[in-house]
Amino acid sequence: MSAATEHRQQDAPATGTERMTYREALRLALREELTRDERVFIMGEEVGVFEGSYKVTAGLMAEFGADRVRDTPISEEGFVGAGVGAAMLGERPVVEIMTLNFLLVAMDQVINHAAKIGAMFGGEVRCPLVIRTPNGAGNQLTAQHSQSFDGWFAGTPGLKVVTPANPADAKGLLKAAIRDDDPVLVIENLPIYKEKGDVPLDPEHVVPIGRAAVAREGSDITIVSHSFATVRALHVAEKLASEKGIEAEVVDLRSLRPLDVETVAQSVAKTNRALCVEEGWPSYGVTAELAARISKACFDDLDAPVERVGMAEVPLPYAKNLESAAMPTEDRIANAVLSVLS
Amino acid sequence: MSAATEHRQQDAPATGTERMTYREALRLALREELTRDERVFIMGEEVGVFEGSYKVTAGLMAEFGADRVRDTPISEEGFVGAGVGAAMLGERPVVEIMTLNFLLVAMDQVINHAAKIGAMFGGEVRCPLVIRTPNGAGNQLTAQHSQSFDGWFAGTPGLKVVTPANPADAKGLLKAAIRDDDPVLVIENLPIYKEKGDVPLDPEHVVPIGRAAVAREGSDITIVSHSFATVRALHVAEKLASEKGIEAEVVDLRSLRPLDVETVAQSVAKTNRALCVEEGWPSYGVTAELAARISKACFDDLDAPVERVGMAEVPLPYAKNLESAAMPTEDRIANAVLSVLS
Amino acid sequence: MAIAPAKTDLLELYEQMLLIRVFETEAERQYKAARIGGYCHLSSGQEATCVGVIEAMQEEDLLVTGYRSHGFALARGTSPEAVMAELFGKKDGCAHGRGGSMHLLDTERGYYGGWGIVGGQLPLATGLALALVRQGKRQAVVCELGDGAVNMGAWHESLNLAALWKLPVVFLVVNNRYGMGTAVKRASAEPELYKRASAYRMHGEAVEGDELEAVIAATARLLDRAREEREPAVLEANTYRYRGHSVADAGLAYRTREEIAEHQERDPLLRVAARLRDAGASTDALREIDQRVEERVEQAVMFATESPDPDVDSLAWAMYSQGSDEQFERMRPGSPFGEQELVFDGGLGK
Amino acid sequence: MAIAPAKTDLLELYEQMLLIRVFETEAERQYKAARIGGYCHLSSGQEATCVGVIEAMQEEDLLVTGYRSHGFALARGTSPEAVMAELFGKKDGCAHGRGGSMHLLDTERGYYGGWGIVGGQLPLATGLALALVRQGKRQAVVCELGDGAVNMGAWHESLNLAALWKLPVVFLVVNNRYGMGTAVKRASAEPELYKRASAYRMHGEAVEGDELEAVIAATARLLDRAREEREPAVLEANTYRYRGHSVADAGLAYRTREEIAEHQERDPLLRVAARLRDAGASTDALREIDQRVEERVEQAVMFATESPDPDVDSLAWAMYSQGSDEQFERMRPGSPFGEQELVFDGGLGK
Ligand SMILES: Cc1ncc(C[n+]2csc(CCOP(=O)(O)OP(=O)(O)O)c2C)c(N)n1
Ligand SMILES: Cc1ncc(C[n+]2csc(CCOP(=O)(O)OP(=O)(O)O)c2C)c(N)n1
Ligand SMILES: [Mg+2]
Ligand SMILES: [Mg+2]
Repeated sequence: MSAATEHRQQDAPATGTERMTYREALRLALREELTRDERVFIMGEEVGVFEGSYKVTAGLMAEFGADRVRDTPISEEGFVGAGVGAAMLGERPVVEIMTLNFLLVAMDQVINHAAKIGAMFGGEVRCPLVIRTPNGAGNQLTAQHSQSFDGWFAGTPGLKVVTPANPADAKGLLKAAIRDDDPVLVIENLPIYKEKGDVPLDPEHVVPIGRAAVAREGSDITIVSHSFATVRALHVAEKLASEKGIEAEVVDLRSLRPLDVETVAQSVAKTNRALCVEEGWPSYGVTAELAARISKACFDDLDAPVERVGMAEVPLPYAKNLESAAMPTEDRIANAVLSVLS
Repeated sequence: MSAATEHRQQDAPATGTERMTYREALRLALREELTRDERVFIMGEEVGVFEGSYKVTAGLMAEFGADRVRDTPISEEGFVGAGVGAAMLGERPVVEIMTLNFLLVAMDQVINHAAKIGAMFGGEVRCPLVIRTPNGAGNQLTAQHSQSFDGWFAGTPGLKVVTPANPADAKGLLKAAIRDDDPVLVIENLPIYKEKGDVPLDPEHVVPIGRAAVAREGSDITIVSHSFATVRALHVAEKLASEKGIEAEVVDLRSLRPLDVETVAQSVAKTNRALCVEEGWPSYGVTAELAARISKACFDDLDAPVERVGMAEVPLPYAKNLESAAMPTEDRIANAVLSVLS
Repeated sequence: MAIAPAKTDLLELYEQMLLIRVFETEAERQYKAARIGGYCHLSSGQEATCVGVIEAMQEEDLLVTGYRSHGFALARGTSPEAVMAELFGKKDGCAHGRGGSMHLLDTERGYYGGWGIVGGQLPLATGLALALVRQGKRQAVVCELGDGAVNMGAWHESLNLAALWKLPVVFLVVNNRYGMGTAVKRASAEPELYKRASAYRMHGEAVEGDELEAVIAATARLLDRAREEREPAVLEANTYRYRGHSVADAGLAYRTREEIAEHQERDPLLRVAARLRDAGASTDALREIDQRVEERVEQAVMFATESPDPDVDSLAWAMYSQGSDEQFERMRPGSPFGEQELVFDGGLGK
Repeated sequence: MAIAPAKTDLLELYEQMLLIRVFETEAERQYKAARIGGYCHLSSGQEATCVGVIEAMQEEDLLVTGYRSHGFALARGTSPEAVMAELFGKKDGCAHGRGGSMHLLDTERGYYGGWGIVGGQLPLATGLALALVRQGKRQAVVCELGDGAVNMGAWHESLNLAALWKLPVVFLVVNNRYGMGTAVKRASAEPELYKRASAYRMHGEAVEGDELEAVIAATARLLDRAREEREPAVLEANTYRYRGHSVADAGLAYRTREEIAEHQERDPLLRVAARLRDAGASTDALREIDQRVEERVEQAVMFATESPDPDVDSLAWAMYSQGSDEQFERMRPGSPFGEQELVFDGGLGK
């Protein structure tokens, strides 16, 4: 713990909760961690003067200065790698990538460098790096800007991947990621940035990595999801309850690596049916791993095959009607629930 | 079809088969296609003067010249993208990436450019690009050089992915890829390069994309695999047959996108048990999709949960004993078969 | 192609520049009326560069750009109808509603697309040039990119390949002073961007991007070299972006109103209009152009409004080539819920 | 650190160079005896660059290299035992047998690793330098790369960042004439590689990499600038690789025996030995060094042979930090066959 930390501990911690957006919750987590630990610094395109393309870092450069909130050129491979290197010397870089789509140009630094360091060097060096970036689609951003590669990172040993679906988890998981000694990818989500929720003000509020949450209790079916798919799932569950008396349990994964299969399996053992939902393409996606795990762990409990819903397997088209048809809409999810129950 | 093609058709096609290595079969396919169609050209690091890091292209520069067998600087993003652009103008580039690990630096060109072209531009342009590259591990190449990201590409709409597991398929699938009008990733495999088999000499021998093969018939269990895992699976099947009288059916996927689930499901419907094997990490990997599909399509047929075997989920260590322990060895596969059968 | 355009040419070029200005203003209005979605990047202020570069290109030359592409498409002759319909996401759009603002194209006019990943179009452009050489064609490629894109690795790899292989491509760096909110000097250690060409023994030069004639002359010269001597080059066109980075950005967090006003005083359209008057063009003639342009843009909006939406069951249209349906036939069993209806049954390679 | 080493220093430096030469010869022998696996890249012929650069570094300076790293590790003072044991994949290797030839490291001596992806180490080195600046340290980073690596996008992005942010890093381009089988002029449009630094307004220079004193002087000067003025730089050391790209490559498909012989006549070791004799070093003194070096390498082999293999149940050792076991606790159910035994039960963050 740095001097800054020691110091901070003495202040009386704020308590209670406050209603704020997901975006504000992320900002609060960043501000708290920047204050707590001087090793923490932010780096990315437009995080400073522009105040963040999605305004998550708004005000932070003014508060912490251009060294700790560092604008970069458009050079993802370069500055993600710079984050890896800085982390190797004990800094706590929090690198922002404008959207997950752009991480493709920095893939090698994430997969073949950050993820390898701990094991490949026999524990002689660590890489406490955080990369924050939103996935998601739905605003007609078209094929190159509407992707969710969550599973690729979740399938990479050496990385940890968290995917907050609400403001409280956004704060708690981002703080957990920053305090973690390993490289953690924090996958945020474009549509959720504006969603509101109650967020604990305690600067020590941290959500443990590797723990899913039962976001809604139910007895008829388990909907397993993460990120924005959880928001959709919760709406669907409420709708089905009021309209059809179907009680769906919604398990929000929160972490993709480690994956909390235990919580998922416990739920399915109770409901005997499962639907997995994701924003990305299901084939070879996150729901593939979920369906595989559930089908094995709950082999004797399942009354019906595990279903999956995700983005239609096409490069997302621009036209609104095509985009809507391709998305894992609440209607498609609801229909999937009904088909699993029938 | 180009003039060259027209011309070629008139020659009497060679017939029969010849025993040759996987490497030679790939070279034969390249030579035939270079001869058949002048739009075909090869591009990559060390493919010419050096004759290929794994000697697949040996002799081709001497035969076809430096324009059609083009050495490149170490600039994967640049020359993969150059392949994409050339393909957009109707050329038939066959780009070699030394190993799949290095495709990480060109990820954006493959996933966010090549794969998007057809759909994003409403069919106004196509991208008949082939990328050839080996996956695999086992020669102590260590964490950065021993990976199989097959599923990432197979999960990308707009791409096609084939994974030949023997010399005949190596020739037939590479030729199919070169003749295909879409971007195709041909995933070869380091350990198989030296494997021998009978290869049809007919220059029109093409293996259709999207068709799995029953590599060995059996009644007790279905082992589903691709690439080198199929070689392992076949050895295990023979061993189990002779030692334990267990008859395993081995389904070699050959294509990952499109995935021939039909052939897999038919086999499992017969054997009622399935084991999926891959060289890569199973979590969020190819076997996840397989287990998910099989568990759904064969829900009523399965007598036991679908099992999966892959590389231990660690960045592959250098030490031989650690590496061996991490690999999906024949012993681990055999044990998995027994556990599924018990 | 005229190095120093005669008055008649100049009138035409003025009309093209005005078309872009008026079209972009209308696009912004339509975006705010929610008839256009996604990201929408306007070329307002950069008209002289768009029109000058295209004027210097020959009919067979090829064009690749980033996502700020309306101006180039219009200058290249793609109809305002086809462009506006694309922005509206309609069937008659130049990409049939699949691409939107960032992904315009017009292969008949050699325009191989607007691309959305910063720097991603450079390797492609290099490949187009390579194909031209392999096909023995005497054509060249213009590859547009922004000042922010010169810091991507793709720039380095592409310029090295183009120089090493002597490919006929001109890398047009549209330096509008900012990459989103980042001023050039905050992003590039060498802020005189054209000088970076020397790292590849490639010719590089800068041109006043708001001076139509200068842009035409420089581009024509470099394209000739590319065609005749297969010498690639970097041309940096210094201009200015009037509006925000995209319609969503007010564009004032990182620059002052004064700075914008200053540039507007040196507006590329005013400059050409002035020269036309000096050359004796009547106020009526210019007013006539104004009217004609207004009408064309109105027509474009009407056309786009009436053009039908793409049919939903063509969701997977052209993702794969003809005949791929058969290859995908056996992927159905156990497919995720809805995928079958949405992708397979809708057809893949139609 | 001596700019012009005194005779005694020179004797030591000679011994280091000889150690590398003898070690590499032995490594090749051991590889062919199958005691070393994977890729094994030798530094034979490049000893003056390895030793000279390290001699110029201060104790607190940091080092990052590519995969051709034996020479740098040995010069930096990592024991031949720890290096050979790593090549053997043994527990006492500098990376505990996890990394092998390409991934040596020695953080106590500021060596942050040999890396296997061409160009991949450049962004990391930039980040190390950034951390030094943030921590207010007066240290610099040496980042080694090959002539082939200068064509990767990572080179461009890293140099731009280093120059833009004034980071204390010296990019050492070891130009041994070939990237595998590709001669520099076949890969780089600007074959005088150091000149590429100018694209970032960064200082660049070349040095005769087989001249020990020249290497020391140039490196020391550039490192001082980096430390004192936070000025990054490119130093191109022109040398020659005697052996194939890796032990698996005969190294003759792309160059002639004559070319190799020619360089061996100007062998860096012979040059230093000659200067030592001129300075009055006796043949005995040199022979003594020969013997001592031979013995050290023999000892290294013995040590490596006797060092135990890593224990198999530590397969997942250090993949994740302490305490991660708890985070992964709930990943077990339905885990693929064998993963539980192999990863979870073996422990993750031990
Ligand atoms: C690889 C990548 N990183 C980030 C982005 C997000 N982005 C879109 S445009 C842009 C700024 C580009 O500026 P410039 O190159 O100057 O072009 P201009 O917008 O000024 O025309 C950024 C950062 C992207 N599209 N691709
Ligand atoms: C991105 C990437 N592409 C390809 C390779 C395979 N490869 C390993 S070393 C090498 C040649 C590098 O040559 P150079 O940079 O000159 O270093 P040298 O081997 O001469 O020391 C290549 C192509 C790699 N490791 N990484
Ligand atoms: Mg700009
Ligand atoms: Mg070299």
